[in-house]
Amino acid sequence: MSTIADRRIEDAGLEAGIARLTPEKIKKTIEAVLAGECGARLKTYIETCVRCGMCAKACHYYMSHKDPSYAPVGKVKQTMWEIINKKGDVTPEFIHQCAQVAYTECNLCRRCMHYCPLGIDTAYIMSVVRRICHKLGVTPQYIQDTAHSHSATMNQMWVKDDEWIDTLFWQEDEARDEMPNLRIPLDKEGADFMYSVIAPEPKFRTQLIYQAAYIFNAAGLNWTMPSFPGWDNSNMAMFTGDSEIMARIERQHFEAAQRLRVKRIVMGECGHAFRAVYDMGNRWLGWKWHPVPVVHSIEFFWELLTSGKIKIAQKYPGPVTVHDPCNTIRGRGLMDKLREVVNMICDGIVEMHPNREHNYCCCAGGGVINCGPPFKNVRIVGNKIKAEQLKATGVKTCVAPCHNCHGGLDDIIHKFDVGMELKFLGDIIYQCMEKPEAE
Amino acid sequence: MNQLYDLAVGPLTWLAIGVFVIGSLYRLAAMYAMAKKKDGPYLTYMSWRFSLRSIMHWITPFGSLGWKENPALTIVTFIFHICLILVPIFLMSHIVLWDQFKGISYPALPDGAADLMSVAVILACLYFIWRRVSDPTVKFVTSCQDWTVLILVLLTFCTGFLSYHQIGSSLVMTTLHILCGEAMLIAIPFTRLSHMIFGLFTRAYIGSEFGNVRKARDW
Amino acid sequence: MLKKSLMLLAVAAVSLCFFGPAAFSQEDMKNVPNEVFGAPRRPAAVFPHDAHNEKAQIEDCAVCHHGGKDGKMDKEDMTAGTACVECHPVAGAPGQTSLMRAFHKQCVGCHLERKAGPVACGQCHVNK
Amino acid sequence: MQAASTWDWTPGKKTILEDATACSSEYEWMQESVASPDGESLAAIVKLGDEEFTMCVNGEPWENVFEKAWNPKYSPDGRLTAIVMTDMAWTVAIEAEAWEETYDFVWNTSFSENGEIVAASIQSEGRYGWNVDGTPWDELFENANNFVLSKDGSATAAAVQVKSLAQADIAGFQSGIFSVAVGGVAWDSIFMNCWTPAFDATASKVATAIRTSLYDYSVAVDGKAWPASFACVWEPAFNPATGEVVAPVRHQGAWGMAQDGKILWKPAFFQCWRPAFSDDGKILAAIVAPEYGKFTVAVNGRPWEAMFPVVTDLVMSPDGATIAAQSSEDNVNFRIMVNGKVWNGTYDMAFGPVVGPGGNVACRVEKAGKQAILLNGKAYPESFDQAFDPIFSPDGGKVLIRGVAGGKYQRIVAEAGAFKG
Repeated sequence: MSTIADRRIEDAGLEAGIARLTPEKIKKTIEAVLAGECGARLKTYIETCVRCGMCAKACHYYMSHKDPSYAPVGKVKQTMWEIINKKGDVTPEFIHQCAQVAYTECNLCRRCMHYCPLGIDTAYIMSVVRRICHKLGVTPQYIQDTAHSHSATMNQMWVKDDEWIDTLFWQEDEARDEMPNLRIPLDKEGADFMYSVIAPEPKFRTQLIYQAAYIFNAAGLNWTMPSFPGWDNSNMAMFTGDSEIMARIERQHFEAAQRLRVKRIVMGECGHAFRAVYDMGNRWLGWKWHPVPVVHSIEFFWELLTSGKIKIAQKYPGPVTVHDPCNTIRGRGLMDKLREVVNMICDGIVEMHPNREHNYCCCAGGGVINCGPPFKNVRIVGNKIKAEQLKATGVKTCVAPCHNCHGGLDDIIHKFDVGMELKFLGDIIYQCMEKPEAE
Repeated sequence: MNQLYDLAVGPLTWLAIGVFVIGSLYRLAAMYAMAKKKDGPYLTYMSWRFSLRSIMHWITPFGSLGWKENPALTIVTFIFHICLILVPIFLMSHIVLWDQFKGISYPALPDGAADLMSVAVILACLYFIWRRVSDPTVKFVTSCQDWTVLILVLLTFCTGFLSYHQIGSSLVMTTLHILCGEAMLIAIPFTRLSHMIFGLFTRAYIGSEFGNVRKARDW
Repeated sequence: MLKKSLMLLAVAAVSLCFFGPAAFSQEDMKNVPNEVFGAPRRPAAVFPHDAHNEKAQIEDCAVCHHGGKDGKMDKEDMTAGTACVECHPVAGAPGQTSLMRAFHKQCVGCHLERKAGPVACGQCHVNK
Repeated sequence: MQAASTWDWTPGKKTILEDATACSSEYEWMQESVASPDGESLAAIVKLGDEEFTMCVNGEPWENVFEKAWNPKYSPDGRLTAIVMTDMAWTVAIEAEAWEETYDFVWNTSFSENGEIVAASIQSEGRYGWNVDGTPWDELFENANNFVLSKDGSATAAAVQVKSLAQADIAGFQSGIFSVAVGGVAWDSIFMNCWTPAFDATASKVATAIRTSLYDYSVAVDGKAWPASFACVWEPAFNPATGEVVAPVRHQGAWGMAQDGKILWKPAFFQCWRPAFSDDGKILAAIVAPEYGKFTVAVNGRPWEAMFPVVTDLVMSPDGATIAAQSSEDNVNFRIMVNGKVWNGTYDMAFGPVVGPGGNVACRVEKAGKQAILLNGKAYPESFDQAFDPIFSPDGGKVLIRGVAGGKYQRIVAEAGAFKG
């Protein structure tokens, strides 16, 4: 049996953060967060947890290591219980441990909620720990950098105002080689939907913008993208515990859609962005539901396929397996639509087990992959169970409609020699659809 | 001893029941007030339909992933809780006391059944103790309070069992039994046993979030 | 309290002169008779009538064998010879105290009051 | 939009274009059209051939053709602009004439209220700033965003990055790399973040929302931060009469309004943003949420009774007598609210109310795919496939309606009596 202290990892952000702390500052900050921002939820969760340990099997970290300190309740014990028991009288080194547990050993995937008879939301408790760490300035360097980027540019990757537009023009040009009359309509007031993406798309995965533009043009849709900040739907501030920046990003995103007078927001294949827009940002801003309907790509592709707006010329060969991203499955219940889409575009599905709401996490989400290289190995080794799950399907392709899941799964596929190819829905649809120009 | 018995069966009983009822009501009211003040937005997502849907799944043995994946614990937990609640309420000896002191009477469990159920609670407690000692995950998170409440339940049922079977001094055993039971009642609002008061609400809340907002199962 | 007890004693002493013979007719009694309950779930309560009364210094039958009317107990009214169940039916009804409750109140109530005698279940309902 | 009395205000309908998509040159495609403020012209970007884009105005293309063109906009004084690219260099074309200066990128075309000044954001060799009427800032910055042009167009500002930052240098960022540059000159003071700078009525002072540490938010005026800091702040605004600065602030989990660092509206709202003043500075309105999920408008701190899940597009007449906004539920059931009263109709979309002289309120709305113009809650009988926002005549008595119906682009001057719906 180990504890978090036995696996301390050096990170520039965490080290610099704790170096600035004093016991007084820690106590004051903790008290302020607990008294000012936490209420009955945290209190009942902490008090009524009967320490039964049933949640252990929910967590991929635990299932991979079989170490009690990785069990959800074990993580709470090493962080929040201690904080509350000691009334905030904890050391800077302890805060380092809290940060390491909360930011890098919990994906906030909420799988443990399927294990707790009392319905204790461990992901929420971990979020509170992150909030405290944020308030203490103890956050892993790389994810903090993305939060800074969000604050300064309203996107995750320091993409400047013009670079975004320029990238869209570039992808438009590229795609016109294939579909000469293709357009990425900027700022088209009153369009049926605004398409928003995460900043890694213009930065690294531009082919996804290309593909989306191609699919939307082929389907003859009335769509738009904003030329101004608000185009990025990702939100790492949500994961650092910086609620204020989290909300500022979401306000910008929703106001972009409102300014363009669109009917809906359609989001690319990203999970955490969906969580931020669908479930988190709106609440902090005071909107009970989202002011503009939010549709994830899974659901949107389902609409396009079932309405016949796009048709599949030839299904993607060979059966595939389907990875259920936590934020759109446990977070939005799109498991049936995901399967219907995959069945419409692929030669059948070999299910992983467990699946749907019970699926194991990719171990990248919740900001964990964004904490960067120092924590990469722990994250990969901590998801052996997922690699085994993938392997057991025996198929060569895994459909994962989420950026973070791609990152996490890609890593374990390499580490554990799973020999599997990862695909976005958009990849397959673009590849297999009937292409108007091809005729 | 008679005097202690008198105290236990008289004033202390009322004290225990009073603390349990008023304490529970107070804690519920205080928690609700706190929820309204500080978790107000979250309360607005509460839904009867999804609350009940979630509760129904979780009070069904093997009705959720957690139960399915922990079969032994599930069986023991359900037997434990059912017996723990039914025996004190429907045990003839307890009803007789209600009858004697308050003239309240209602049908009782057959003695044999009640005896068996008490044994089940005792065995369940022993299982829990074994788990807390031998399962590293549980051991890792077990604290003093977990032992206290577990021992309290075990002692209450052991002394009850011994009194019924008239092993040892009847008066001493019965008095001990009553005192333990009262301690347990008093502990409910102020220890982990408060999951008895709050459990349904935490379940209902997460059921509402999953059903109402996330459109997904939470079991 | 003392005054009341003295009064009671006086009444008991006077009563004894009149009703003494009837009281002594139960010399063989070892248990509270429980046949009337049909299938009793506990052994009959141990109750050596004479020894108990001697030890408890009860001489007035009416202390236990009380009478009553309209649901009100009447300690003046001596009812020895009348079966308890005649006034206290096995199944209690509104305004009537059930037989079991009557027994429990009678015995345990008195024991608690006097701080003497068995009070816990197993002390009277002794398993064979 | 500033209406001119020189425009044709004769009531009645005029069909400007029989075919709104007509163009005398053959084109591959035509993009979304824009209507001139006076309604006499309709323009759209057309693609004439490979790397040949231009504007087509009332069926006639500009003589100049560009490799790319985007963001067509009419200035308030009726000049048509577009951002265009030639030989990989970007600039702004105004009435077919491009600025001589070109840049690596141009975006965010902006106008003074009277339309005389045209400005745009520029990037040149990785440096950022404003260009006003063809003249760039003397100094450009490593990054600039949150661009703002004063109402009169005389001054420009933006949040600018004044220090370089190494990759993932979180300490560097937290020590501050942003400031506000006014007219290309950055303040001496540096903050972690600067957002939503705003000019005062005389275009001589700038206030901006700032973050001084990961958790301390405040407002800086001309580079000087308020002494007080808050849990969060939104966009500041100058009182046009007194020069005081207000900003929505978050304190102990609730939103209120602060003025020069002191609480003006007690923080009791779930949300508070978009502060707006009347010209005399006596009326301050903002969008607020008195309860979770229930939004409305608060005037001098007092919320209207009517509350809706979403409220946007707060506008106020200069005298402050008329305050309007629109509400919606799940992005449908749009309603218009004026001074706390809610108009009867509900719509699939509303495009923001417009307040005219005399306190009349007009709004473009959409229902079942058809757009219509409302005046004080009543609809003009004709509906359009595509309409543009209504414009009031200078006296406020008439409304200029512009729209495309049945393929025809029409210009209608409607008197108040014509709105019967």
